[in-house]
Amino acid sequence: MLRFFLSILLMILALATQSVAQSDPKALIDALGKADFKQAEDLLGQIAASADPRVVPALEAFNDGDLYVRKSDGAVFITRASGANLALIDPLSGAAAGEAPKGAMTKLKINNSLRRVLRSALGGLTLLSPDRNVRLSAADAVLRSPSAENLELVEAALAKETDREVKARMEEARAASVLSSDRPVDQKRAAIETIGSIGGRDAISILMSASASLDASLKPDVDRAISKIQSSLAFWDLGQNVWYGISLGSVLLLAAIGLAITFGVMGIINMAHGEMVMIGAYATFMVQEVIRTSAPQLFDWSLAIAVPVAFLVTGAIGLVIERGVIRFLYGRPLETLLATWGVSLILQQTVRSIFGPTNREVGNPSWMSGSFALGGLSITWNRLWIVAFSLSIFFGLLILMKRSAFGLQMRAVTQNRRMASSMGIRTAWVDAFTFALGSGIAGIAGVALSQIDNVSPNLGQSYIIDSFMVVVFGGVGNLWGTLVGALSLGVLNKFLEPSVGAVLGKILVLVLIILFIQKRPRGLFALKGRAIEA
Amino acid sequence: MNFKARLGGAMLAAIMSTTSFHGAFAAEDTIKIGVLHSLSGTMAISETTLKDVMLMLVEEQNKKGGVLGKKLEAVVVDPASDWPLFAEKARQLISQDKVAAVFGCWTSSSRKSVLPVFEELNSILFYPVQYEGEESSRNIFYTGAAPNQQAIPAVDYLAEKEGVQRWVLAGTDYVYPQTTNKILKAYLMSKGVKAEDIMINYTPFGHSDWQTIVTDIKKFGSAGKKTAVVSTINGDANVPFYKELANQGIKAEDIPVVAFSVGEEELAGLDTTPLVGHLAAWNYFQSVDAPVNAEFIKEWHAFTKNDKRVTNDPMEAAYIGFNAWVKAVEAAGTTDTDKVLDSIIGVSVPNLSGGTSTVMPNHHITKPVLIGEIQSNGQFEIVQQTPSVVGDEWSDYLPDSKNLISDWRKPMSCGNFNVATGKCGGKGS
Amino acid sequence: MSQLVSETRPASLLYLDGVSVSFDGFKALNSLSFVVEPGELRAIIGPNGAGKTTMMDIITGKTRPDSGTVLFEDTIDLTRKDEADIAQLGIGRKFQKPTVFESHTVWDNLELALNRKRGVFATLFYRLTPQDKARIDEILTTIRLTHRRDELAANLSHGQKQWLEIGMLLAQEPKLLLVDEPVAGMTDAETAETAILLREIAKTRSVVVVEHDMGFIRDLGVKVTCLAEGSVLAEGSIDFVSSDPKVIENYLGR
Amino acid sequence: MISSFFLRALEGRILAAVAVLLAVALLVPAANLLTAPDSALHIPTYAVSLMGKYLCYALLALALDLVWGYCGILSLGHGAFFALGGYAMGMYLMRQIGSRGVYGNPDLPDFMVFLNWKELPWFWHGMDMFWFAVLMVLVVPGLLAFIFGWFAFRSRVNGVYLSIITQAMTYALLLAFFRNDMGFGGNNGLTDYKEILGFSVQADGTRAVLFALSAIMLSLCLVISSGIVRSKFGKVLVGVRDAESRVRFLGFRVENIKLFTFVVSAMMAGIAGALFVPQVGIINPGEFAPANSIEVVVWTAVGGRGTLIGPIIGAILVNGGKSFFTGAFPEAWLYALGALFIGVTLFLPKGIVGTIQHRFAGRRAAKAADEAEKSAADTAVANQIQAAE
Repeated sequence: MLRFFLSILLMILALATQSVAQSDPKALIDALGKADFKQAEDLLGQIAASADPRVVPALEAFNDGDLYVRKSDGAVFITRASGANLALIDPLSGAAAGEAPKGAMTKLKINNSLRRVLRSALGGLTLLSPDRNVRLSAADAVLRSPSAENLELVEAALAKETDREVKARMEEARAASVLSSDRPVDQKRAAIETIGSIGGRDAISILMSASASLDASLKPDVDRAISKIQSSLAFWDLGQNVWYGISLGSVLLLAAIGLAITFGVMGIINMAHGEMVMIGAYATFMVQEVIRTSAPQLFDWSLAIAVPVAFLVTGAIGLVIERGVIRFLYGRPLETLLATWGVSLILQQTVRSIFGPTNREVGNPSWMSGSFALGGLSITWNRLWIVAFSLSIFFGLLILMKRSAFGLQMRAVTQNRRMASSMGIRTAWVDAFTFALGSGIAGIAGVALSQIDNVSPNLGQSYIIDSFMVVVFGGVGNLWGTLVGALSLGVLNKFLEPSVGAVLGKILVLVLIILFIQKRPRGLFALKGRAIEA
Repeated sequence: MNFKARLGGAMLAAIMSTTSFHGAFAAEDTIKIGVLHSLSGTMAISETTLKDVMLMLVEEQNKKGGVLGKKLEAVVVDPASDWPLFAEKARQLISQDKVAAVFGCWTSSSRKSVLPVFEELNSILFYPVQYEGEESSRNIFYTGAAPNQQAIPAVDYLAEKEGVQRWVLAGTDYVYPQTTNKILKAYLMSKGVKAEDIMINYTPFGHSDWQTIVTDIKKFGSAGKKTAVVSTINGDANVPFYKELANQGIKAEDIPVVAFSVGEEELAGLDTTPLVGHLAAWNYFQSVDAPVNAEFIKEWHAFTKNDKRVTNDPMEAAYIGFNAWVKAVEAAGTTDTDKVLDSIIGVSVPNLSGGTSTVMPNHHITKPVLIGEIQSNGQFEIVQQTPSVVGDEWSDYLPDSKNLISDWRKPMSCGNFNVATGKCGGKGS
Repeated sequence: MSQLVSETRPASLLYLDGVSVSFDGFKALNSLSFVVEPGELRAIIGPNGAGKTTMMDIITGKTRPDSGTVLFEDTIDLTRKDEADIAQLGIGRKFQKPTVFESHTVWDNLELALNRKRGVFATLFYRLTPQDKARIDEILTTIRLTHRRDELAANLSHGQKQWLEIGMLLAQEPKLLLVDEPVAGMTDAETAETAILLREIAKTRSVVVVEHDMGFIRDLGVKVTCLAEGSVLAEGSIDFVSSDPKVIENYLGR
Repeated sequence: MISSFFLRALEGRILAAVAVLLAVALLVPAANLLTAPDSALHIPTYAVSLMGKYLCYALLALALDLVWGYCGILSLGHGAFFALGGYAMGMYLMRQIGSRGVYGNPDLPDFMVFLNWKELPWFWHGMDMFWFAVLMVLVVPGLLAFIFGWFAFRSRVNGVYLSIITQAMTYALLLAFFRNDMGFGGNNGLTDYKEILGFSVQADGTRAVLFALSAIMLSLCLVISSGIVRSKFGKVLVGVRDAESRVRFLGFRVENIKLFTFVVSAMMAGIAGALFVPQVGIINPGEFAPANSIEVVVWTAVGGRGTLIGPIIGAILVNGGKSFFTGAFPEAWLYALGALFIGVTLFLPKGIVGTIQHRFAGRRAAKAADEAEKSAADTAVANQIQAAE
């Protein structure tokens, strides 16, 4: 009985969707208000087929979750938040249609399948937009979710297109659409050629998904295109791995570089180093928090502001630690380990008490989001910036150590304390500022690491062991060693990972470091000679 | 002699410290319950919230007059994310503080560590976190999701609603992902998915460099079939994972990721704009549209004095567990473990998604499975809700446990009854 | 040079020929050749960086030469042995900075140095025999520390530490003793005392002394070798060496 | 020979400490088993296993002190030896579960069943025999220490470098044992034991015996350590700590001395782990965490390194404090521990026992120095007289 009613109901619904199909876009959009995900997909197909550019704002609003249906009459509106109420906008004309309380409206839900259909529909509908960039991204959208319905739209747009880049992209989009249409075999063969020339994984993906529905005679063409792409990818994969290694290495370098000063130069086994990194990340969070509440337009500058802030905050903390604890422990390196471990516990718990134990959100500025292609390499902006950032810190530090008066004093004190002090250098302050410098640099590293990792009280602990490995592997007291150590460990890790997995890869790297230290007990770039052991 | 006195003093201090410190303050007419969640160490990030929820629930219950006419008193201890310490603290709560029941643990390791203690001292533990199943103890109630209350419905959703044909099972290398992925693989293959369409990948705890793996996922996803990632990646590693996904431009429309360990709390540390559309499967989302949930969120914000604090699934599980215990104690008229164990089976309490949850004889509960998509505000949009599902302790998709059932009612009273041999005790050979 | 070698070769206790070593490009020893005869007391002088300590490092196995021959008793190739082997062969070494076991008593320091079996289990179950006791007492007398035998070595004066270290070398019963700046930081009285001590010791074994203190070397009155920039500059009596123009330019100064 | 070794070991303080430990080994179980629960003398079972745990930690700290306090090797990886000993015992206990596991599989532990393993991995064979397991408790940590030390000491890896690579070692083991494919139960580790040598691990009697055994093993190891430290070998050991090159130039093979000590210490740590596991009921990779090993260093430092009783007292005090704080003031525990680390290094560099000893020794030394001076003066006078004559 129930089933009977259900089927009747379904039939009515089907009829309803059928009937609106003939009517205008307004009715189609209103029908979205009552449709479930599956029906909405059909409706979107019809809206797209209508090729009526007036529906674009409504579809965009749908994608952004701004499309609401009024509970009282089932009318669909684009909405904007307006205090506690929603400002209503007519989905087609764009005219204001008053306000309504939130409770009176229901948001139109959207899921991934719908988002896909929307992307394709919007792509098709905006191919003729006067804005070049919109056309370009429309062509992209069509390329990524090709559908036969879009084919004619693409071709129409292509005929009118004058911009070279957009035109090329549209050609590709057209080719992708051709593959999923019922065009003749020779057109498809040409399309395969075009797609094949794009290269990259996306092209393989398009070809593979189309291949199931293609005519058997085209199979060799598809295979040839794919194998051609794959052979060039194999080459690029190697480069990609090197890049990943360098980028991992630069993260290690960032984490280790402050330690290269406090541990490498001063000989303090600074277990609180990781916490300095963590505090630097929290400083970034605080800066962003202030910017969010008081000056949102500055958000893209947040990291630039956070760098000095983090440096000063962690540098100051480092200064306090050195004056309060470490200065009593010079010449007893193993005991600095214990004391700084204690410091790290206290810092961790303090941060936990202030900020809570959970992760804090640190946003990516727009210039650090997304990726770009370099040949066959896909390079993400945030990684690129981190590589650049860590290298500039490294070289900045190198110049500071080698060229500045402070660097000279620092080296003098670490090499021969008594001599330095008899030459009028205030060794105590040089010690304090050297430690502050190492801590400050750790803080800066925290700013960068906040972009790729959790900002939580545990952040520091996850880097401390790796940092020590890098410094020891590279050779204590040698900045270049730290650089080479970090990069080679990064690359090694990334070359091991694909074959043995991430876990075993990490274990192997550790074992290799242990064995390496046997061979060269003082690291990669150790100073040789008798002076060291004295 | 000096030494002897000192050693004696140390021993005494040790005993003193562990014998009921709270006892001194406990009034006669309270019922004590233990709260066993890490407040420091690596797990504090997740567990501290649950401690707060328990304190809130106790406070609310006391406002309503307590239980059996007595006030409740929460005894909070910190096992510091240290598994042997969990066992020690459990023992302390039960034998020194004489708590009536304990609410606690997060990781499976911590639960495994305390399980023998609860069985030995015959007390009750309410465990509020989703887990891998394959366990049923007389003294433990599992109010989080078993794999069939989370993983399987999520996979079904992806296969049916999104037409996914190729699966990446990515997880942190520990028991929950390993078991869940074993179950999922068996399940998917029983649905006709070929072995080459399943990729399994494990990473260490706290893994932060996801470049290679995300690339591998991309590679795996470019085979022309709709691909999805089923993520059992543990807490801390998620943030860098999602950041890498977003940066490499993997959108939910192309390769959706469904996660079982990512809830509102984890998203709070992320800018979710690039993640919109990725999924999570839970039995509760903060965005659930139900009056009882609205009420709960209001209380939570008032209790924590912070209206930005989110709620999440383990909190609901703690809520259900606590209320079920209260109801069972009132039905039994005592907090005596054996009586409560009898009276709690079949107890139904409201859950936060608007329905009710019932404690089943296998010590798991019934609850609906919700699939949600991440929104740009850090919340989930619920895209599917199933009817209530009974938590299945022994998976039907693992060869060694498919014949096992658990029923703690008399006369069976068995956690691993083998329906094939008709005997209690696993294989029963 | 080769003439010298062929002359002394049959009787040499220690024989270095063409020994070179460099650290990070710096040539610490440059084709150094040097011979010590049995029972000889020899002094070595030279400016800082002349390679004196490096030479000792090479003889005692701490540093390996890049090239060259180092023979002990004409047959034993020292470049293939490590410190412990070389010490057991009978070469003792006193460091520039007095190095004794500060948290042990004077007595224990000497007990450890006694030339007895040095294996793990031999030392674990070692018991002090009357002979060993007598030997230690004897050394204590020689180094004039009998009255401080139960004192921690840390509490000794600088000069006493130097003596204790020499005493430990005696306990080792070496055939060859290398002594690096034994009188640095000593009072004049202590210096004179030390010269007597070393001459006494040299009666029964070969001793090589590295020293800056020309007065002390004059006191010793033995053959002197002057090193500079890693090779031998001059060799002979103190008067002969100190009048050599090269030595004056390089070391003594004008 | 051997008897003189032990006679020397049992001198003074050590004898007193051993007496105390043996008394504790006898009295605590008695107070637990023989008294009525409401009697004033009664010690609850809970406290017995807790103290048993402390004693295991004390043994671990003693083991570390042998290498750190006496030989100058600061091992940041001693937790690894402890954990390996624990795993060896845990494997035995797992095998004793037999078919009482949840799946009732007589051959495979539960975690292997649900990960679909078909047969026991080779390294689990023999672990069902107690004698073999006990052997492994000694052999596995000892072997690891031997291999590690063989390489490290031969290539003269020293000081900070050695500390860092011991940390790398335990960290690598942590990652390895976390892997489920290793066959040690992944992060859950080994747990839910039923019985040991046929006695239920949960019975009060078994717990009391385990406690007594911990106390006895601790005193035995204390005596052995004391024997080592007081022998000529022990003096060489301290020599290695204070002036390694001098020891070398005296003709001792420093690498063998270190290796022997490191292996003995690792075995003691293994014993501690093996006694720890049945008393707390679980062993998992968390024990390999570098932070745990660092904590051991603190116990030793607090009690006083380079004294044998110090680490025992340190371990008991710090862990007692931990039990207290994590119960009474959960939020304050890390502050307290952190402050302890800093305070001890700054104000008590010799630790509690070391400081007390030093003060006594100081008084004695002052007296001795007085006398020495007097006698020196006497000699000087005598010399002058001689010279005058």
